[in-house]
Amino acid sequence: MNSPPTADLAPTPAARVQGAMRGFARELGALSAFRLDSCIHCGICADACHFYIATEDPQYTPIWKVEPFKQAYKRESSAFAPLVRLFGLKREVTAEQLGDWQHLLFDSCNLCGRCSLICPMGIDVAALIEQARHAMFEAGLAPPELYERAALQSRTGQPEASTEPYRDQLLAIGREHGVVIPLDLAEAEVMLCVPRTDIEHYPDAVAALARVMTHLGVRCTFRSDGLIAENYGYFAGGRDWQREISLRLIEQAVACKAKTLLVPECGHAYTALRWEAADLYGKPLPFEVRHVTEYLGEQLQAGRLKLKKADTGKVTFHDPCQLVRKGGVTNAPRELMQAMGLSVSELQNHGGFAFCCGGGGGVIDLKGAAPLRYRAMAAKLREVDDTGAQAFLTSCSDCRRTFDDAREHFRWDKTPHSLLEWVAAQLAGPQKSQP
Amino acid sequence: MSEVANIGVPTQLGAAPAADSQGLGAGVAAVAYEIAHLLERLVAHGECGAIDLRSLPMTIADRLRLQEFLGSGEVRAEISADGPSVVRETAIPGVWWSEHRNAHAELIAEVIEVCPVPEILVLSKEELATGSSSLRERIATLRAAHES
Amino acid sequence: MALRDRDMTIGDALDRNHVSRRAFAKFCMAAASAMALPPMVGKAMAEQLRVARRPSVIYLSFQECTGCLESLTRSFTPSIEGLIFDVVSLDYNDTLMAASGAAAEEARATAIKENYGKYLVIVDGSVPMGDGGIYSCAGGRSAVDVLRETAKGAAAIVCVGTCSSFGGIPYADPNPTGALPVSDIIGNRPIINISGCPPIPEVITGTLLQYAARGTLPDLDAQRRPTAFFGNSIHDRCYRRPFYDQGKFAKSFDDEGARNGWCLYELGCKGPTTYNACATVKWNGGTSFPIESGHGCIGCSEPGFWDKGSLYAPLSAARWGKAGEATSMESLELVAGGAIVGAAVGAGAALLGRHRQNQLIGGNEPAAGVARAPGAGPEVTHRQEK
Amino acid sequence: MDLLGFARGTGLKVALVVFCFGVAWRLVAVALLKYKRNFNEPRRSVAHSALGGLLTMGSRSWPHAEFIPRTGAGEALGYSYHIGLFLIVLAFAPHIALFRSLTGFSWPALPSSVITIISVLTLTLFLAVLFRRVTNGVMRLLSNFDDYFSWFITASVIVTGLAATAHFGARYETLLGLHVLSFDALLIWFPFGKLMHAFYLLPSRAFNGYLLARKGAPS
Repeated sequence: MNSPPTADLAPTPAARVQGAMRGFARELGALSAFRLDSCIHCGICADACHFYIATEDPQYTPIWKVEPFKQAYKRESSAFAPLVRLFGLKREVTAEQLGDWQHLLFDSCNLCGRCSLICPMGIDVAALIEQARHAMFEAGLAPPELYERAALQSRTGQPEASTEPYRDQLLAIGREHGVVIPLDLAEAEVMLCVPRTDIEHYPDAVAALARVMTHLGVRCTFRSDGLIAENYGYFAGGRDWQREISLRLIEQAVACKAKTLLVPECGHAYTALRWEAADLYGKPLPFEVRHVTEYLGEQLQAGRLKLKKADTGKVTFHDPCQLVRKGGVTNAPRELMQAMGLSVSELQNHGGFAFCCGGGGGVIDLKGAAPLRYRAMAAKLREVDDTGAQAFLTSCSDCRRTFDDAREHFRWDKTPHSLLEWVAAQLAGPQKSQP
Repeated sequence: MSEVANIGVPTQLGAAPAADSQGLGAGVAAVAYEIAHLLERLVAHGECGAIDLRSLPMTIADRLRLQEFLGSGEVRAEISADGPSVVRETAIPGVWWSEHRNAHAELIAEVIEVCPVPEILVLSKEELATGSSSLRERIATLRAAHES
Repeated sequence: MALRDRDMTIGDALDRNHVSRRAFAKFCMAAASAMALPPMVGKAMAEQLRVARRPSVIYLSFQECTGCLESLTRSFTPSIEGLIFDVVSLDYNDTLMAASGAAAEEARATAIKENYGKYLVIVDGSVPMGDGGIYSCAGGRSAVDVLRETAKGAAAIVCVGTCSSFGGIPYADPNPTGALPVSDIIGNRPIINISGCPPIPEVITGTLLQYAARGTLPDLDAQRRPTAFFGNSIHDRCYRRPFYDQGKFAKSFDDEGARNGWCLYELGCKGPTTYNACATVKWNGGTSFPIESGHGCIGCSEPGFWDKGSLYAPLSAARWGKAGEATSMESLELVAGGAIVGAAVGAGAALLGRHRQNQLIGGNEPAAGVARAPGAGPEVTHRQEK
Repeated sequence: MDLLGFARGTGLKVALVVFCFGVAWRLVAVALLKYKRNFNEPRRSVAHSALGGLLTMGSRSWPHAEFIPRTGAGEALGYSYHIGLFLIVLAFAPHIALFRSLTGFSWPALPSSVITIISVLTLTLFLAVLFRRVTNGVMRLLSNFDDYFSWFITASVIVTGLAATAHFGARYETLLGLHVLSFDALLIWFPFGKLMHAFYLLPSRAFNGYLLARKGAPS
């Protein structure tokens, strides 16, 4: 964590509520109104949520997490809002209530979207929670871990200050691993970016990306001014910051005339860029956004990616929520594993129904949320154990970090591996040199 | 309303589901049970009872089946009072089947009576007294005619 | 015989007319059967009647069609002759009596005077109250006038027919004569309503017979009708009820269902809401009743039956506007109107909602700039999970 | 005017108008709120996405296999009383007669005795869902006046309907009057409470299904 906030003026309760209502109002549209109106209070969404399943605590019911905003909707913009206000049928949201809900909206939600698949009314609960986070941000109630990083990232491009800039660290990884790191090329077909998680924790994954791109012989480049894939604005709920952070990447991709912006193994970065960036940009992006897994799957289908068989026996795969359930990339990782000759033993809940690792939505960065997170992820670890697989793969570095953290906490004997790294290790044939 | 009238006898006409042809229909069986009940009461407490067949919405087939079921006994009384009436004993002692018709021979009452003798056959003291005096009158008239 | 009519018991009258005990017992048994009463009641009635006095009856006809009297005269058991000669002393009925004019009115006055407090008044027809009651006058006197005068000394009033009981057809909307049922005019005498348009003859005679036997009013329902005859709905006692339960309905008067004798509910039968003895006592000496003849009950023994919508609309159908108008057009217009106004209000609500939304977003972001002000970092106190 | 006459005359008229008025109000008020354009690149074509939306309308009626162990019983309970309600409303001859009088359309009915059995079962399920709502922690937390009142008003229609068929407690016309009156009340309450979910269900599923299919995600 960087310098502590120089806060001498905590916002007044009234300002908090006003901020929350502003954030709520900015997000509210017919679609979210429809969702808020549709809820029949059946409570079924609780049964999709790993936080509820682990604790059986009703407050973790997904739709309950947006209760203050349901209340605000009924009061402010619903069909009968004037009557609701006139007769006081719904109370005004209070700062205290918002404070109570911080735990529910941040600590106990990974924005994993499993609840959106169970709702019999077809409500996208996760989308509502994401909107609620925006309002919480405006109320000054984003958790400091996320808020600080988002603030810094929007200002400097780096979510955390580092002694050595990430650009230099990236080049150093290239040198150490003996791979070419294309940086700041004026023009490229594909623009690359990197999760800072990989720079700090998983440099092998960075090298693997470079290696695979070299293998494919695609002209690609990193850009110093749009290097980091993560978007803490997205986690914290700061819509403007999320936009600024996305814009860095968009501008760089536009500058190097990239046809593709390749999102590395980072789930939420994929959601932020693939599904949300264009809306914040205000027009369609002049390039396509692909997750590296998705991209490699396409290359495999096109016959450009050739892979050797690996001699590992049974593996299992953790589907990152943002990639699969919310992103629609379900087949690509399986095709890649198949191409490597891996026999995949699926988790009990897999594909679109996989449980979240527990770290998504920025929760991995929240210190106070850790005890709850550990409880919520225990079931996931059991599922991995139950497969009896020898290796455990995933394609999101945040998921990886969460599992690594669990390895220490639970003294768990499994190590999460990067699918990208495995692909890089199984590249067949001579590597084409980059033009 | 009458207790009898409240017996839930399903009424059937035309295409209504037919009763089991071998046994008694549900409606007929209910009447049979009711008769048995009245007969037991007669034995135990000496109370007479009766069932108004016209209040039971039975089909003609039901009625015939009931008639067949009860059979016929030794007594058959014909009464001629403001139209013909017939009182028949059934094969069950104490169970009588009475039909009453008006002067136009239209059926006006059809009753199953559960009693030692149907009341309509029994005479009251007043009637016996009237009979006695009317006989005396007739004798007197006869004698007067003889004497004259 | 030396006895004057009004001092005679019914037994005396029977003896005078040479009616044997057996014949009378048969008569009572048949009457009980016709009234769907238990046979034992008939036996008890025969005994009670023999010692009872013949009540004097004054029969008043007002705004009516004489259908009720026509019905009454077709009573099979007890026959009207048997009733008039043996059981009651019919002292006044302007249709049946031989006397006319002043002599007839004199008979009424005499009956009132001689039996004051003990005679029975039968009223047939509603009483027009509009314009001073001029719509029904006899001998220069209005119906309401005669009713009030006659009711004063009555032991009870028996309203025969739906008109005198509930107002009937004259009472139907728009009720041009201001017709009222007797019960709305006479408040201080016991009233028995024998409704029906017309009532079942055996129900009229049976009620009179019972009154004669016991000398007291029978048990009455909330509409003051004898529960012995009006205790069950037509539907409850209908021989077609099994078809209702099986969901077999005639859909038109000439379809297969109608030919098979299925339930007439969908053809507008009012049996379920109509209380009368048609299904048990039946008509024409127990021959049949409307449903048995293939036509649904029209509910004629219920108050306001004429104003309850089409006789052929099912009971559960919606009823729009006035009697007989079951137009779906009107409902369509209303519903469409409601929807259009609703949509307009909804559009207004949406505009208001948007306005509210814009207000909340506000132009004063810097003032409320909780998030953007670098100094105002979020105040965070993590609640530890239990 | 008597109770039944009012209930199926003026009462029903007012109720239907309020119903249409309220439903239109509520739907239009939501539909005319702001919209955002989706600028992101869809994974699937509009036609494919629309198909996804259509399919989701139906498929959400059956929980995904992954969810059945936890929700199967609850959802079975919920859907079965809905099926019961549908059968009662749509397959009972007097109800069909009502529809015919309003719309001119009619269809074959189920035997009344079968409807009675279904009604009793539905009422039992209805009591079970209420029991569940007050005993299940999640449902109790989520529930508000709307939930209980909507339950009450729907239950009262079933109870009065059953009482009317069974002639239980009062005279038929009174019971039928109460039955129709409670239905009138239900119609009036309908647009203002959660009963509106009947109108939201399919569009809501379709929107979600469309958006998920557009992303190529499971729905």
